[in-house]
Amino acid sequence: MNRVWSRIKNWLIAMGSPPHFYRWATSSLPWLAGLAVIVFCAGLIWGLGFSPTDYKQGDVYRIIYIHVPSAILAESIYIFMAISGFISMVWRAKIAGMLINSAAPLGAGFTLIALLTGSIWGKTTWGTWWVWDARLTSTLIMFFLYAAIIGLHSSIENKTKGDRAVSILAVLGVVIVPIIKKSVDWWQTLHQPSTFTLTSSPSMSPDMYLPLLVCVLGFYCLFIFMLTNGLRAEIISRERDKSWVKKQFFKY
Amino acid sequence: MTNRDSTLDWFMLVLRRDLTLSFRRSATYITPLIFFLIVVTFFPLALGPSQSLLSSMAAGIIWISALLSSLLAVEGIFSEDFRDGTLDQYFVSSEPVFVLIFAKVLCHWLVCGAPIILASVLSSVFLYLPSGVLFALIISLLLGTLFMSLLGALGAALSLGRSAILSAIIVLPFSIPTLLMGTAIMSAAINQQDYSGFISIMGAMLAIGIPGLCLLTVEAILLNYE
Amino acid sequence: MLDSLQILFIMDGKGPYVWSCLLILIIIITINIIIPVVRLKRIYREGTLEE
Amino acid sequence: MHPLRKQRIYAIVTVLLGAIAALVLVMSALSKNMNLFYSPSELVSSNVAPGSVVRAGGMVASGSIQKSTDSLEVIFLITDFQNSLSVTYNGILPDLFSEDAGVVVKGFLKEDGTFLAQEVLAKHDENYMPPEVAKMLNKIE
Repeated sequence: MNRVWSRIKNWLIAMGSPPHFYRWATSSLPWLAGLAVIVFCAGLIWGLGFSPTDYKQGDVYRIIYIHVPSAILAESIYIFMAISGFISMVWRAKIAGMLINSAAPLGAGFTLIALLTGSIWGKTTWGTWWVWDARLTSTLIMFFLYAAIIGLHSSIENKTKGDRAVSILAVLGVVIVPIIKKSVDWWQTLHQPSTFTLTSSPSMSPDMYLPLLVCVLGFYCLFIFMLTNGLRAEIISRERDKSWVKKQFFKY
Repeated sequence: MTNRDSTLDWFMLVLRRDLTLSFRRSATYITPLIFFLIVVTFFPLALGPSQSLLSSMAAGIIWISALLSSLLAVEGIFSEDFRDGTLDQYFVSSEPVFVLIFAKVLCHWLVCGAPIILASVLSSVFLYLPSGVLFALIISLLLGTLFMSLLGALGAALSLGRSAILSAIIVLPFSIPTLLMGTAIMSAAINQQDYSGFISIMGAMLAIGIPGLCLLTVEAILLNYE
Repeated sequence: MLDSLQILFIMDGKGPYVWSCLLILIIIITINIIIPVVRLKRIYREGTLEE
Repeated sequence: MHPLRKQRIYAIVTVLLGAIAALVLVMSALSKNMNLFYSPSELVSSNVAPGSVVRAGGMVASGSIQKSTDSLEVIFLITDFQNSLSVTYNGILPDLFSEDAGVVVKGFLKEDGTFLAQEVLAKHDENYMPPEVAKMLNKIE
């Protein structure tokens, strides 16, 4: 047990070093991309093309295969950023700061997708593009938080300083995530309660639920690929004056 | 620094020093007041002087103006002390710095928040706010401006030496829960419903926010010493 | 074959809503993937020019 | 006491105290009814002042929709299976609006106890199933 733990620890420490991570990322990027494309496309094609239509909403409900995974991912990315922020604040790990920096635009993007697709879905089912309901409003606030984090980081010249400033914001903003998660239960609102719950069985028939699960999985795979992709650029641009970058990246 | 001095003594010392300094300079408490009154005046000019329209929007207008003016006022809270080295003294003292930072924020709230609340009573007449909800307005603004001062201090620390608009953009998204709670109190009061639940939630936000935000502010100030 | 594709595309008149969602998804994801690639390319060009 | 340790202890103690206070306050807030969203029963039993804007939600009672022939006016009953509330609305209804479907209406109570809606939104639930399954479920019921 102790042995396993120390191996994990060593692996984590090794991954925390930018050159090591860059080498790992470059070699595994094609694999990550392949996996992401397969699962993502499988889920979307299954969901959009082959799952049965809904008895009440008809085919429009298929937006769920885009909307729900993006919303789940948007919240997960924020939690992920807050955790890296905490790590970067306490242990000053360099890679944690870079992680926040490359995850923030992805989080903002997925929040935007969730908002836009939700708005389209709302237009057809509720009859309005937008309502000021607790779920929607708190998701919009989350988008602003992502924007604040991106804005603050880009305004600070010194990148290590920027990392620490941004981790403060990331940690502060994490309180918004449980509010979004719980808003549907606390305030009875227009937005329907979560389809996904860990505690009870899904209130969705299996041949619609399974493609949704695959979609969520596919979106997570895609996120891992996109994060690795972004992190490579981040590492090279921050360490471009180091000798290992000159050797590996520029090949001299 | 002797061991006899407790942290509370230091807290009072910082509070008294800051209060004296800000009373000596009248701009610190007059500027946010004037800003508040000007912003409030804009609304009847832009929306038209219709009494029913204004009275239905009065609570929101007053809340937004108070939020913006207390946020703008807190902008320079650390810049002077950072320049003349007072902040350095906080860090070399053996006292917990976040307590001293809270003293500064508290002083700021006393000096800027109080005039804004007085002015909001005045502007509630301008905007035809129903007079029965004045108590709710004052209570909600008291709690709300304190939270805004805390948030504004964090923004000021993060953007020390940078543009003021940056600190506003950082802090504004985080201030939305306060705004929502404040306006929820007001709409409950206008509809003659029980609003004590919302006040408890605002209190809870402050209970977490006072130590939490002060600690984060200390982290943010430390950034400027690297 | 063509018929079933057409049914899939139109989706009882709700097709445009669903397909515009897919379009939004693809556009935003593509932008987020391309930005780091472009960034890497630019660094590479600047880096090799310096030497 | 070592200064650094003193600072740590102060930070931990104040954060803990704050968290406990916040927890107590939130518990006391949750014990109060503080939403502006009512079911028909709550709207009947509570003393909501006529004219104050609230939101109400429930199911559209079956067979209760009366559409006016010469205008967009609709009158329908929303129910939570204990009490029901007569709602008047003048405007275009959303697609999903139908009998036995959930709706959220925003508006105010009139003096006569009926509800004048300014906005009607169709709420859909978290249940998704193919039409055949829905038909079967209906048969079982």
